[in-house]
Amino acid sequence: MTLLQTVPEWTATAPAIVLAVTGLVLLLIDTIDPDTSSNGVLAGTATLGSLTAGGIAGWFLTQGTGMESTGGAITLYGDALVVDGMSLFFTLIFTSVAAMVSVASYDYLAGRRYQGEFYSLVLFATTGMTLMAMSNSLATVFVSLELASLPSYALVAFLKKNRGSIEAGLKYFLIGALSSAVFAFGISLVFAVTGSLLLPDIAANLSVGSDLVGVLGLGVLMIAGGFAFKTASVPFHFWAPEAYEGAPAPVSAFLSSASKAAGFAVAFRVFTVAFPLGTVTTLSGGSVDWSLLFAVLAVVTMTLGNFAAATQENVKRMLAYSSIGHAGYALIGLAAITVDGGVANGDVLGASMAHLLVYGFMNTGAFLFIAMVEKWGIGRTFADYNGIASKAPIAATAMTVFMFSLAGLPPFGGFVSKYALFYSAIESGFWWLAAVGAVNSALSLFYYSRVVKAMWIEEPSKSLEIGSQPVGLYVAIIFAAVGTVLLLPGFQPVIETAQTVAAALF
Amino acid sequence: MIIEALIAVTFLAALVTFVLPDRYAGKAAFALSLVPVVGSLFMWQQYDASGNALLGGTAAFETDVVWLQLGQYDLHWMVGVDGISMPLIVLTTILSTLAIVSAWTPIAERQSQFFGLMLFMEANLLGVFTALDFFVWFIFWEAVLVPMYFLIGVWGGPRRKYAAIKFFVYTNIASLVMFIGFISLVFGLGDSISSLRLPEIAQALQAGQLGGFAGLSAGALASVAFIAMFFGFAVKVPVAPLHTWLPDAHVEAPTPVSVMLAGVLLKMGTYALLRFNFTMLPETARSFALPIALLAVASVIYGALLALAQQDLKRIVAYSSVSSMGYVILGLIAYTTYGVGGATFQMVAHGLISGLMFMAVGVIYNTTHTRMVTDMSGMADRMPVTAGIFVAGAFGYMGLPLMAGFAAEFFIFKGAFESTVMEAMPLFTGAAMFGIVIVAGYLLFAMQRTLFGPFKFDGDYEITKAPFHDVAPLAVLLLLTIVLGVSPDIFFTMIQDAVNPILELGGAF
Amino acid sequence: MYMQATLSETISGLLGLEGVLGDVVGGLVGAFIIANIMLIMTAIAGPWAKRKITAAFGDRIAVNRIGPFGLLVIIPDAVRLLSKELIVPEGVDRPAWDLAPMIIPFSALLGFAVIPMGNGIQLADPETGLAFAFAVASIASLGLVMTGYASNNKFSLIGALRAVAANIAYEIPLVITAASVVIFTGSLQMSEIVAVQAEPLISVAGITIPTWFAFVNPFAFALFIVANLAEIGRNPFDIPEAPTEIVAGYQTEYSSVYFVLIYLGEFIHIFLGGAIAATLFLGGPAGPFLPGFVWFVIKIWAFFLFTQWARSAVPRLRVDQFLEVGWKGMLVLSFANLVLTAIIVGVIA
Amino acid sequence: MSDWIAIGAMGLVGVGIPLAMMMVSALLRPSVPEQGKSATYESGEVPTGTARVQFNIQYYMVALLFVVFDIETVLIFPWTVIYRSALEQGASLATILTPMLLFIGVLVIGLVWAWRNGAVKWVKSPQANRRKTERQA
Amino acid sequence: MVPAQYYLVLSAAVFCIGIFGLLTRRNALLFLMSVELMLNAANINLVAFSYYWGNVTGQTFGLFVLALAAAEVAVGIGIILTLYRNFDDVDVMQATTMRW
Repeated sequence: MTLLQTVPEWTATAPAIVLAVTGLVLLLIDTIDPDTSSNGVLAGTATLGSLTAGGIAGWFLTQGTGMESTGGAITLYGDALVVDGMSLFFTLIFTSVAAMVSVASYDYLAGRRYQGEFYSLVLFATTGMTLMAMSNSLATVFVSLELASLPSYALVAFLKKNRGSIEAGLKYFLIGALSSAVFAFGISLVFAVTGSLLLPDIAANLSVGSDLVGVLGLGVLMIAGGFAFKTASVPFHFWAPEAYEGAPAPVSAFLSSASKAAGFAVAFRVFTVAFPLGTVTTLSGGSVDWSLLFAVLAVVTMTLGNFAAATQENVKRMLAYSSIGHAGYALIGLAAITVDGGVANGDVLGASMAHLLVYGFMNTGAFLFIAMVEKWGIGRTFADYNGIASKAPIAATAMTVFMFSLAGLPPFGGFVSKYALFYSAIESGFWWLAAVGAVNSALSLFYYSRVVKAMWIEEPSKSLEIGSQPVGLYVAIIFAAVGTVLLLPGFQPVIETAQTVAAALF
Repeated sequence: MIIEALIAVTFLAALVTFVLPDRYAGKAAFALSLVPVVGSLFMWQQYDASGNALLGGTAAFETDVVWLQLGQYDLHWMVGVDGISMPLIVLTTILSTLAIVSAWTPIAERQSQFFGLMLFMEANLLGVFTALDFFVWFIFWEAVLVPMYFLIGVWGGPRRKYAAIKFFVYTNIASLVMFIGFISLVFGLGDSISSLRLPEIAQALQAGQLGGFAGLSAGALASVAFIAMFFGFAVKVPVAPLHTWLPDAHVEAPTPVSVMLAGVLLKMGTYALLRFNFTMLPETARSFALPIALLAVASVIYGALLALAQQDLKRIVAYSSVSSMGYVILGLIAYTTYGVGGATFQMVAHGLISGLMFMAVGVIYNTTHTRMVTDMSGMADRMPVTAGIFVAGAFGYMGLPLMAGFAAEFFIFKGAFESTVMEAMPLFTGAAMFGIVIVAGYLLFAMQRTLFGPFKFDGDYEITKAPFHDVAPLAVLLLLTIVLGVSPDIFFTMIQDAVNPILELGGAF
Repeated sequence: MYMQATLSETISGLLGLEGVLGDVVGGLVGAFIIANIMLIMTAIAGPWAKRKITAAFGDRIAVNRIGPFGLLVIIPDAVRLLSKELIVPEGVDRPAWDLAPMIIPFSALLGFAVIPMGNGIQLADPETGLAFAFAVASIASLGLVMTGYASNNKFSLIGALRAVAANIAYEIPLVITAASVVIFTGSLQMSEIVAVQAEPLISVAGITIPTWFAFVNPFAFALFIVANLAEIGRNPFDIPEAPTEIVAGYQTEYSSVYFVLIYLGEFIHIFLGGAIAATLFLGGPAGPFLPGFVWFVIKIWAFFLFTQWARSAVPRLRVDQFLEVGWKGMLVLSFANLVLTAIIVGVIA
Repeated sequence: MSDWIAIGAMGLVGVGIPLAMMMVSALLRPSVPEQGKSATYESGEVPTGTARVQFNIQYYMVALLFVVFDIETVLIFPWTVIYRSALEQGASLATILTPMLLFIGVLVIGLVWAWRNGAVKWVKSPQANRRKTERQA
Repeated sequence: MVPAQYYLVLSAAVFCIGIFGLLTRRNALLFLMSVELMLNAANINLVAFSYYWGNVTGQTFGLFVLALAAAEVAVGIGIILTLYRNFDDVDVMQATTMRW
C-alpha cells in the first residue's frame, strides 16, 4: 500500500484513537451543559464515532494493513501494540456492536439521567476492547483489559435506583476485581519466569528453556482465569447470569457480544504468540499444555451453559446462559490447536473468530429486542412474551431470526458459522469436540424455540399492550437481523479474512 | 440464471406479502405466486436436460459458482434441473398457487404473515428441488421447516402447539441424523472429492472412492450412512413406524397447509431418498432391499388400515397418503425403470390428488366446521360441485384408469413385478396391491356416509354452495389429474430419461 | 554529582564500625540526634515562640516571667501537660485511639530522615528522597482519620474528615509543583536537588545569586508555600480544627500526653513542610558566611514565622471555599505551572 | 542499602520517642475516674445519638478525585525525572513533551467534566437539583 | 542480597492472605482490601524480578498496576455506595434479588 508509506505508522491505531476521542468529545458535550444535553446529539455522536472507527478498520482490512500483503504486522510503541488483520477484524466486531448499542440506547435512555456518561462509558469500553485486540504485551493486555472492564462495571450498575442493576454491578465488579487480581498475579509469575512482558519475547525466552516450569504453569493458569472471566466461561462465569439479567439490556448486549469477543481476541493472541504450544509442551522441566485445558473448559462451558439455559424461566437470563454456551463454542478455537496443526490451527481459530462476528450480530440483536420489551414494560418471563408477534410482527420476526440463528438453524448466519467452526475442529482432529458442540446446539434449539413459540404461537394475554414503537431500537434490531441473514450468503469474505489473519498468528 | 430468478422472485414476493396490510395479502400473494408458476412452466418448455444430473447427465439451467471455501471441501452454489426435479418444480409452483387461493376463506387473521410464510416456504421448496450442492440443498431443506412450524403452530387447530412442536422436533432430529450420516460419508470419501456438489460425490462413490472413517470399513461406513440417511428421509416421507407426526400435523394444520404438506413436503422425503440413498449407494440399497420393501408394504397396509379406522375425514386422507407414499418406496426399491420412474411419477400424481382431497375436505369443513364422518351425511344435496369433485378425486386415489393415480400405481406395480433385487419382490407387490382394495374400501365408506344418503347435519351452520374461489382450485387439480392420467408421457419420458442411469449403476464395491 | 557521606555513615565511621552493624548503630545514633533537634525546636516553638509571635501581632507582651524572655516557661508547660490525667471517653475505639497520637509525630519525624540540614548533616540520602518525604508526610492523614474515627465524637469525626479532605485536596498541587522543580533537577535525590541549586544563576555586582528555584520559578514557590500551608492545616486553611466551628476538631477528645503528641506532631509537620520547601526552593542549607545548619534552621524558622503571621493576619476560609480554591484554583494552576515549566525548559534546552 | 537502614532507624526512634513520653506521663499523671469526665464532649450537653454521623457525600467525591489525580502524579514523576536528560541526549521536544501534554489534557478534560457536574461543588444549589429530578421523572 | 525466589514465596503468601480474606469476609470493603493485597502481591513479584532480570519493565508495569488498582477501587466504592443505598448494607451476600 502506497498509503502506508506516506502516513506515519501510528495512524494504524486510528480506530482506537477515533473511539477514544469520541468518548472525550461526549464528555465535553455533556460538560457544556450537564443538565440539558440532548440525548439525540449524544447518541448520534456515539454512533457516528463507532461507525467511523469501524469504517476505518474495515477499510484497513480491505487495504491489507498489517498483513503479509503490506509487509506484515505493524508494531508500535516498543512492540507494546501490534496492528494486524486480527486486531482489525475484532475492531470491526466491537465497533459494529457499539454502534448498534448506541443507536438502541437512544430510546432506552430517553428521559433518564447521566446520558452523556453512559455513551462515553460505552465508547471508552470499546476503546479498551480495541486496544485489547491490539495489545502485544502483557502490560498493555492488562491495562486495556481494565480499560474495558471498569466502564463496564459502571454501565452494569447504571440504574442507580434499581436493586437488580446494583446487585448485578456488584457481582460483576467483585468477580471482575478478583479475576483481574488473579490475572495480574499470573502476569507477574510469567514475568518472573521469562523476564519480559512482550509476547514474542516471552515465547523466545521460553524456547531457551526455564527451570521454573511450575511457576510458569501457574502463571498461565491464572492468565487463563483472567480470560475466562472476560469471556464468561467456566470457572469465572458466575457473574454472567446476574450481570446480564440485572444490567440494562443494551449493556447486556454490549457485554455479552463485544466484551466477550474482546476477551477471546486477547486470549487468542496471548496464547498463540506468547505460549506457542510447540514451545510450552516441550519445556525441559515439564509441559504446559493449555490446549487440553481449553478443550476441557470448552466442553464444560458449552454443556453447562446450555443445560442451565434450558431450565430458565426468564428470557434475559436464558440468553445470559446461552451466551455462556457460545463462549464454549468459541473456546474450540483455542482448544483445537495442535502442535503440528499447521494450517488447520489457523482455520479453526479463524472459524472461531468468524463465529464471534456472527454472534456479535445475532446476540446483540436478541438482547436489544429484550431492551425493547423492557421499554414496552412487558414482563421478563417466557409467559410474558406470549403473543408479541401479533402486536409487533416485524420485531418478533427479527427476534425469531436471532433465536434460530443462535440455535444454528439454517438459513441464518449462525448455521454456517457453527458449521465452519465444527468442521474446522474435525479437520484438526477434534471430532469429539465438534460432536459435543453439535449435540449442544441441537439441545439449544429447545430453549431458543421456546421464545419463538411464546411470541408466535401462544395467545397474547388480555393485558398485553405495546406502547411506543421506539425508532432507534427498531433500527438497531432490524440492522442486526439483516446482518444475521446476509452473513449466510456473504460468509465467504468473512471466513476467508478471519482464517487468513488467524493463520498469520502461527 | 432462471432458477435463481425463480427463487429470488418468490422470496421477494414473500417479503412483500409479509409487510402488506392484511386485507390485500391474500390477493397479492395469489398474484405474485403466478410469477413462479409462469416461470416454472417456461422452464418446462425450455427444458433441455438429458440423463440424471447426479450421474454425468446434463442438468438444465445449471449454474455452479464457488460460494464458501472452507478447508478441504469448497461449498458451491450449484443448482440445476433434470427429469426428476422438473415435474416436482412444476407441481410445487402450481400447488402453492392453488393452496394460496384455497386459503382465502379459512384464514381469517394475520393474513399477511400467513401468505408471506406460504410464499417463503414455496421459495425454499424450489430451492430443495433444484439444489445440486449438498450444503445449499440442506439449507433449503431445513429452511422449509421454519415456515411450516409457524403455519401449523399459529393458524392450526386446537392442538396446534403439540402438533407443531412434534413436527418440528421429529423433522429436525431426522435432519440431524441424516446430516451426520452424509457428512460421515463425505469424510469417508476423503480427498477424492474437492467439494460437496452432489454430482461429484455421487460419481466419486460410483468410482469406489469410499474409504473408511472413524474406525469403520468402507462397506460398514456405507451401510451406516445409508441407514442414517434413510432414517432421516423416512421420517419426512413418512414410512410406517416413523409416521406418527403426520396425522397430528395434518389434522391440526389449516387446509392449505395440509395441501402443501401432503402435496409437496412429503415428496421432499422421497425425492431425497431417490437422490441420495438410491442414487449414491445403490449397492447398499440393494443389500437392504428386504427391510426396505417390508417397510414399504408395511406403510401401505398399515396406513390403509389406520385410514379405515378413522372418523375424521382429514385423518383418513392423511393416513391414506402414508399408504400411498409406501408405494413410492416400493417403486424405488424395485430398481426397474418402471419402478423408480413410477415412483417419481407417483410423487407428482399423489401431490395433485392428495392436494385435491385435502382441499375438498377443507371446502366441506369451511361450511360445516366439522370433519367428523359421523356428524354429517348427504352433503351432495347442498354442495353438489364439491361433492362431485370429491368423488372424482377419491376415485383418482383408488387408481381409477385415466387418472394420474392409476398410471402411477400401474407403473409401480409393473416395475415391482419385474424387479430383480430379490426373489420375494412379487410377493411384496401382491401384498401392496392388496392395499388398494382397502383404500377403495375406506374411501367409498367415507363418501357413502358423508356425501350420499339423506341430508343430515347436526351443527347449526347454514350449509350452502362453496364460493367459487374455493371450488376453482379443486377443478384445476382434477383437470391436471386427468391430463396426467390420460397422457402420462408428458412427464414420464423425462423421468425415465433421468432414472435410467440409476438402474445402470453397477456394483461400486 | 558529588557523593557526600550521610550522617549515619559519618557516625559509623567515627565509631569505626563496619557493615550492617555500623549502618544500624550509625543510623540509630544519627536518628536520635536529629529527632532531638526537632524536639527541641518544637519545644521552643510550641509553648514559647507561638505565644510570643501571636502576642507581638496583638501588640501585647506574652510569657516573660521565667527566665530570659520567659524562655523557661517551656519546662513547667511540659511538666503540666505530661502530668495531666488521661481521660478516656466512653466508646472510644481503643487501639486506634491509642495508636493515632503515635502515628502523627512518627510520620513527621520520619520525613526528616532524608532532609539535608547542612553539609553532611543528612541522615539518609536515598535516590527517591523527595518522593519518600512526601509519602511519609502524608501518613499523617491516616493518623488523623484514626483520631476522628476512634474518638466516638461528632466534632472529632467531622474534624478528621475535614483534615483529610484538606490534606488530599492540596497534596496534588503540592506534589505537582514539586514535580515542576524535579524537571530542573532531573533527580529525586535530596542532595542532588540541593547541589543543583548551588550553581550560580547570575552574578550582580560581585554578588552571585545561586539558582535557588525560588528565584528561578517564584510562581512555583508561591504555589508551594500556599499548598504547604493547607497541608499543615494553618490559617487561612485551618478548617480541620476550626475552634469556633468544631471545638478542636479531631483532637477534641484527647488530653494529657496524647494531646501533647498530636500537638508535637503538628509542629514537627510545620517544620517538615518548611524543610521541604527550603530544600526544594531555597537551596536547602546553602547560604553565605554562616554554616549550613544555621542557614537551614533560619529557613525553617522563617517558614514557621510565616505560618504564625498567617495565623494571626489572615481570616479562615469556609470549608467549601477552601475545597473550591484547592480543586479549581490550585490544581489547575499547578498543572499549568508544570506544563509551562516543561515547555520553557524544553525550548531553552 | 545503608540509607534505608538509617531510615529504618529513624522509624524506630520515631516510634520510640512517643512511647517514652507516654511512659513518662503514665508515671506522672494521676487517675481519678468520674462519670462526668468520661462522657463524650458535646459542648457540655448529654451526648445524643451515635457519633457515626452521616456526612456530606462531597467528602467521598473529593476522595475519589484525589485517588485519580494522585495516581496520575505517580505516572508524572518518572517523566519529570528523565525529561531534561532525555532532551540533552537529543530527543526531540515533540516526542518527549506531546505524550505528557496529551496525558494531562485528558486529565484536565476529566477535571472540567467533574467540575461542571458539581463533583467539587460543596453544596448543590437546590435549583439545579430540582432540574435534575424533573429530568428524572 | 536476597535471592529472587524468596520473593516468590513472599508474594505467594501475600496473595494467599488476600484470597483468604476474600473467601472469609462478606463485607464488600474488606473484599476490596483483599483484592488490593492480591494486586500488591503481584507488584512484589514484578518489582523483585525486574531487579532480578535487570530491566525496568516490571517496575513500570508495577506503577500501572497501582494506578489501575486505584481506579478499580474508585469504581468499586461507587458501586458499594449505591449498594448501601439500595440494600442498607455492604454485605455482599445481602444482595440476592436474583437467584443464582
